[in-house]
Amino acid sequence: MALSREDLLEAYRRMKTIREFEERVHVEFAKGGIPGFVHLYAGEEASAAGVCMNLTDDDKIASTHRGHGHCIGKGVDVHGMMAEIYGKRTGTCRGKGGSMHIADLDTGMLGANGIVGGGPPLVCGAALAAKIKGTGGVAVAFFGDGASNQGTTFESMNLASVWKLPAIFVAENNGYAEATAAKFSVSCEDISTRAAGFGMPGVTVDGHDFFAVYDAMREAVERARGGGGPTLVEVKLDRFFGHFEGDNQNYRAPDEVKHVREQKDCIRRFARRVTSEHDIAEQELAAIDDEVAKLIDDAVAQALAAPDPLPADLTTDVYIKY
Amino acid sequence: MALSREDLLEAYRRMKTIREFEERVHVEFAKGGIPGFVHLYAGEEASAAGVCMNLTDDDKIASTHRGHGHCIGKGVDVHGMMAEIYGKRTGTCRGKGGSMHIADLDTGMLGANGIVGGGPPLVCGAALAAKIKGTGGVAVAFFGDGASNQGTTFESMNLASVWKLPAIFVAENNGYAEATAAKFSVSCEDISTRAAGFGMPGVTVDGHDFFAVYDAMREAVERARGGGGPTLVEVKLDRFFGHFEGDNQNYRAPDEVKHVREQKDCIRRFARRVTSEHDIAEQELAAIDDEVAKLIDDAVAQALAAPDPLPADLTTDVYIKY
Amino acid sequence: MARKILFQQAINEALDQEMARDSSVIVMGEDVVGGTGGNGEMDAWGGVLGVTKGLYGKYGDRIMDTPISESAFVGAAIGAATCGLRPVCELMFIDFLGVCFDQIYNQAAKFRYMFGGKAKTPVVIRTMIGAGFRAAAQHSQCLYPIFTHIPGLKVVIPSSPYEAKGLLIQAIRDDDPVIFCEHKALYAMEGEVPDESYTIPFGEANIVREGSDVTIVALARMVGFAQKAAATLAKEGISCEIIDPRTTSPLDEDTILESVENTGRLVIVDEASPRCGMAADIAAMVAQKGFASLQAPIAMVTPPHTPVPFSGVLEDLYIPGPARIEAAVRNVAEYA
Amino acid sequence: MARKILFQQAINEALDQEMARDSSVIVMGEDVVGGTGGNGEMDAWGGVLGVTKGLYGKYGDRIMDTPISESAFVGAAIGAATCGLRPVCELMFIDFLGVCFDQIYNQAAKFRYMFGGKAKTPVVIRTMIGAGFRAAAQHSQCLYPIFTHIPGLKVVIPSSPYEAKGLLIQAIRDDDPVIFCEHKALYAMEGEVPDESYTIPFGEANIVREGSDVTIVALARMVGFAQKAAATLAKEGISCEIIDPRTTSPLDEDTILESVENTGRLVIVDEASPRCGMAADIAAMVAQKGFASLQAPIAMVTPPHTPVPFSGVLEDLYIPGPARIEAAVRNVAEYA
Ligand SMILES: Cc1ncc(C[n+]2csc(CCOP(=O)(O)OP(=O)(O)O)c2C)c(N)n1
Ligand SMILES: Cc1ncc(C[n+]2csc(CCOP(=O)(O)OP(=O)(O)O)c2C)c(N)n1
Ligand SMILES: [Mg+2]
Ligand SMILES: [Mg+2]
Repeated sequence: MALSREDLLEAYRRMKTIREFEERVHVEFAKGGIPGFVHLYAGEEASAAGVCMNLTDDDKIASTHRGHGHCIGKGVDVHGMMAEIYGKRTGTCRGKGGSMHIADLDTGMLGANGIVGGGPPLVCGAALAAKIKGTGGVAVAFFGDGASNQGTTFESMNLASVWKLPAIFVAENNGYAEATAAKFSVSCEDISTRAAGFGMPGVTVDGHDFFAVYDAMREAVERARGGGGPTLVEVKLDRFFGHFEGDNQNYRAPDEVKHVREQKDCIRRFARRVTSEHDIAEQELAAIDDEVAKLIDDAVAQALAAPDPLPADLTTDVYIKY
Repeated sequence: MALSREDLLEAYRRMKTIREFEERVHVEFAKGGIPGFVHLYAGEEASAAGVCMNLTDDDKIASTHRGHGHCIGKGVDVHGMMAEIYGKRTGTCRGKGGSMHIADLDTGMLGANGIVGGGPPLVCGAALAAKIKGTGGVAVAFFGDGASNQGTTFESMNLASVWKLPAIFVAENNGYAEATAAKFSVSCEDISTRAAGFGMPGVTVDGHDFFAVYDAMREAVERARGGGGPTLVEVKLDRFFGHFEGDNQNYRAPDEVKHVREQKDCIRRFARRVTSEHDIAEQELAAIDDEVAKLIDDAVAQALAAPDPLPADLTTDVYIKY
Repeated sequence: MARKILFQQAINEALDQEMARDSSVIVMGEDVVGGTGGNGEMDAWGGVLGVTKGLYGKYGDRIMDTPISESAFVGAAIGAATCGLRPVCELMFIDFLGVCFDQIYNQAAKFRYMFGGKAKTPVVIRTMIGAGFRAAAQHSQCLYPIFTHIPGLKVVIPSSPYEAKGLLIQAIRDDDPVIFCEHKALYAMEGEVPDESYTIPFGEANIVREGSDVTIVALARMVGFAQKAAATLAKEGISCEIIDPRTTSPLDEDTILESVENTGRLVIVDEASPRCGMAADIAAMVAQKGFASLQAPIAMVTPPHTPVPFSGVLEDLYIPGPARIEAAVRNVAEYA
Repeated sequence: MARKILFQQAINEALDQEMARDSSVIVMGEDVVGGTGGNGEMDAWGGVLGVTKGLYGKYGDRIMDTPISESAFVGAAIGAATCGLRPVCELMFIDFLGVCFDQIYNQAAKFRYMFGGKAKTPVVIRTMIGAGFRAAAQHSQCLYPIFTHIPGLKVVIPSSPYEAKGLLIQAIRDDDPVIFCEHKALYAMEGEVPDESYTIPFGEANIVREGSDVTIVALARMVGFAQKAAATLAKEGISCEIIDPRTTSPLDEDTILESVENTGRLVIVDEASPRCGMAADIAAMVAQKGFASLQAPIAMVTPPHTPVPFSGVLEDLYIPGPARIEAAVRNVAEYA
């Protein structure tokens, strides 16, 4: 199942949309317009895209506090997301969730999560539902290197394995959990080593390389859909921004981010490869760049203009019936 | 550090004391004299003894719901234990804890635990205290195959590894968690496989063989005392009784317990070996048998005669000062 | 047709009928089947006290044993609920909520609100509560005040076989997350239960006994104790009205307030710990909304602020019993 | 000598002075140092909001970063406490209690009781509470009613820099497990704090303002809001007495009851969720023990029974503010 030209352009569009979205949120946050805690995904786009290009709307993902990229990768509407981040009534969650809680069940995005390790158990459930209903769907848990040490994550890998669930565990290892290095907090070299303890295949891939992520995921998704049970895919990558907006990143080497941006930009690497190897013209990518820039401009403009929630919204949506 | 004659006799005494204690509790429970949930350790004695013969009073252990053997292995007074199991005021915990909560901080026994996976985090703390205070002490977490799937256990192994704690994780794999087989619930063949994911050595030993347990533990304890960090020791063994008293064990093969008792009795195996290879006479063991039988008789008699807690005890010991 | 069955049979029957009716209902938990992976029988236990026994034979893979990984499997039940199933998940003892609580209160309870009304999480968590089994501090707690505290959860506490069945069927059909608390000392209680399927709506208290002098509000096992006390007090000429809220979230405030309007006196009996507990919650509600009716201090009959002790003599003192209820009622009845 | 410092500096100073005084005091938590294992600076964060900054330079390995494994490291703090240390463990946000709660309520809280009085567990769990940061449903909760519910725990909630320091030093020296709740919106509050070490005993409420018409009980950030409301109400001729319990377990019942004896009217302001919450707990206590003094219904000013919303306009409505307090006080003051 090689990627078609359309697929490649779509992958580029998703990555670029994530990048633009995040760079813009960074700017807008600095201006003071965006409330709350915001964690940006820029730099890690090849993971979200490489994973989600293997999924359909029937497949589910559960995300993390750093969820914008997963949302966009899975197809959540960018206008709704931006409005949500601004806390507006037109947001994906009508302004009640914010950056850390964007969810869109229609596109199979089960939610960002403010709790580190909150997603993997839910993914076991989504995978179980697919299995019991026989939909052929899979469910993917994104989690970080920090979350890889959370008990919920371990338990979920074991449960997925003993129940032979169509679940995939994607460990996005960006080297840090907040200001703490994975080198310290993860007691093994590669997180994928842990797969053996759960009787599932484990693989580590270069997260700066869309194709590496895509291929590893394709194998994992095929295994899952075929009834072969779960896989652990570790994606090694880097974040371009701080842990959250406002982080001065003094726990990183002084030139670390600069180096990462210059040397390890997954989008530039993707562009180089598809323009040289895949018969895609630079202008095609440039055209997408323009479209994406306009999309994000428009999303911000609409979000700014959108209405706040109504006072009555405070007490709705707690229960379906009470 | 080969075991001396005295050590071997002491190991025998501990194992035999556990066995007699448990066989007797089984009988007394059936008579209706013992309240609550009681989980017997008979059959697993080589583990408690093999582990604890490597420990001093300064070392700590945390135990499980199936804790009598660990208590006796670590040197907790048998009279206090029996009285506690009967809920008497002379019990180790003055009748307030019962079988599932026997603790004796003086002998380094941090407590049985009614929560599966409750002990490993506490053991990290005990090991940390030893490390910070520089006592040279180690701390041991006993836990079952069922508990090996609890998030707290995984997290603790990771924490012990990253903090390089003098902690040892002893997975007592008796093949069942209640009525559920480890073959189903543990997603890898040997629990010790999981050690690699936590950057620590892992080993599986035959828990019917005291010497195998003892040797593996000796190595682990030496490593821990020497600053080499934690080890995972899996001990494969069998329980002679049901999960708890009252369990009809229909989830086991019909002749399973009979077979285990006949073929895999760690005490008989130990006796055979020390009498044939270690210059210990059968009479010496028989003498211990007699002493132990008297000890247990006496413990039961004293427990039965002991007073109940006083009504005022209900509200004491909640706080040191409130 | 109603016949007498045990509380635990009523639970089993509710599960059975709902699984038969709706293929999206599944059951999971530790040893809810029993025997998985082993060399002996399947359905070996049917739950640690046999409550789910027999369902495996009828529904096969729709009832599943789990590893001891409460966060993972409770979370899985919740995740499956958001994806179209109606899982009934057993948390063996409520005392174990501490190893999976996040999935319940930060995830299931908040999805709908955080997601702007878009999520639906029809999960039921069945769990055992209560003292009386000499099961000591970690297997005897009530803890439902903790769930009642959390917006987004519903909390159900049946006091009889009839209620157990009707409330459980309602819980399974309900579209919100429900914590269903079964008092282990009630499993052997016998009572009339219709064999057909029926539901009892949430938020509607049951007036267990009508009376005019003192209102007693009681839950779960305490309802029976309150009835005993009321029978004794009736002989002394004190007429008690007993109200069983049946669900603590939602709480039927009106029935309690109306009763207090008539009696002017309120005793709340609850087995949960007193601080920020259920008795306090109801007392506060009445002190706010029913103050004008009150002719005496509100009395709370609860255990002391201590863990549950092991020893039988202590545990019996710990649990609020009929004698303490009677004393409290006499006190408020005499107050002038 | 007293000087003005921030609430968060008061916390830092308490830790610093106790670590200097007693080598068994250690600190642990996620990024309480920051930078461990990395290529940049150590003490990079000193806690997610900088509260523990600088301690690493002074105490080195006695302050430790942890993996994101709350059960393991909170449990480790508890285990270390039973083995002779006095750990101060940071649970970053109280909202995260769900991933480590078992270690706190089934282990730390119950050891002493279950073990017949033989265990001593001098652990402090510092944790951030409260809304106001647009941090949404999983980073804005109060949840201290849950800890208050549990026998064996002490729960401390400072409302000013002075109290933060004195109560934290007391917490560290205290031999029982203590949950120490820091409202994140108070970190930037400035106040007079002695530079020397001092303790504030648990279970002694602070009378923040004396008054004769209405008693207001408030905690944490609500104390300041109550003061604002009281100032406004004073101009209208309503004299409010404001009581800050400072610790919810133990609770200084006497000071509250005495005040209500004088005023006859009680308003409780609390930011925690209302059901089985702290306001209910205090209301119930007074309805039991201070009924004879009450001349009006007890009023509770709390958030609604909903999760904490993200949007600023909603969150501002969610949090009980001075206007709602004033309205509640006027209501009970006018009641006849
Ligand atoms: C249970 C829990 N503990 C701690 C936190 C605070 N926290 C938020 S993000 C984070 C770091 C997560 O690191 P990682 O999993 O590597 O993801 P990354 O931020 O690198 O994407 C921490 C500690 C939390 N939200 N939930
Ligand atoms: C957190 C928690 N979940 C479930 C239980 C109920 N339970 C008690 S013992 C047990 C089985 C434990 O199995 P294992 O760890 O293998 O120990 P074993 O009984 O075989 O010694 C279970 C499920 C519990 N006590 N605590
Ligand atoms: Mg990371
Ligand atoms: Mg076992």
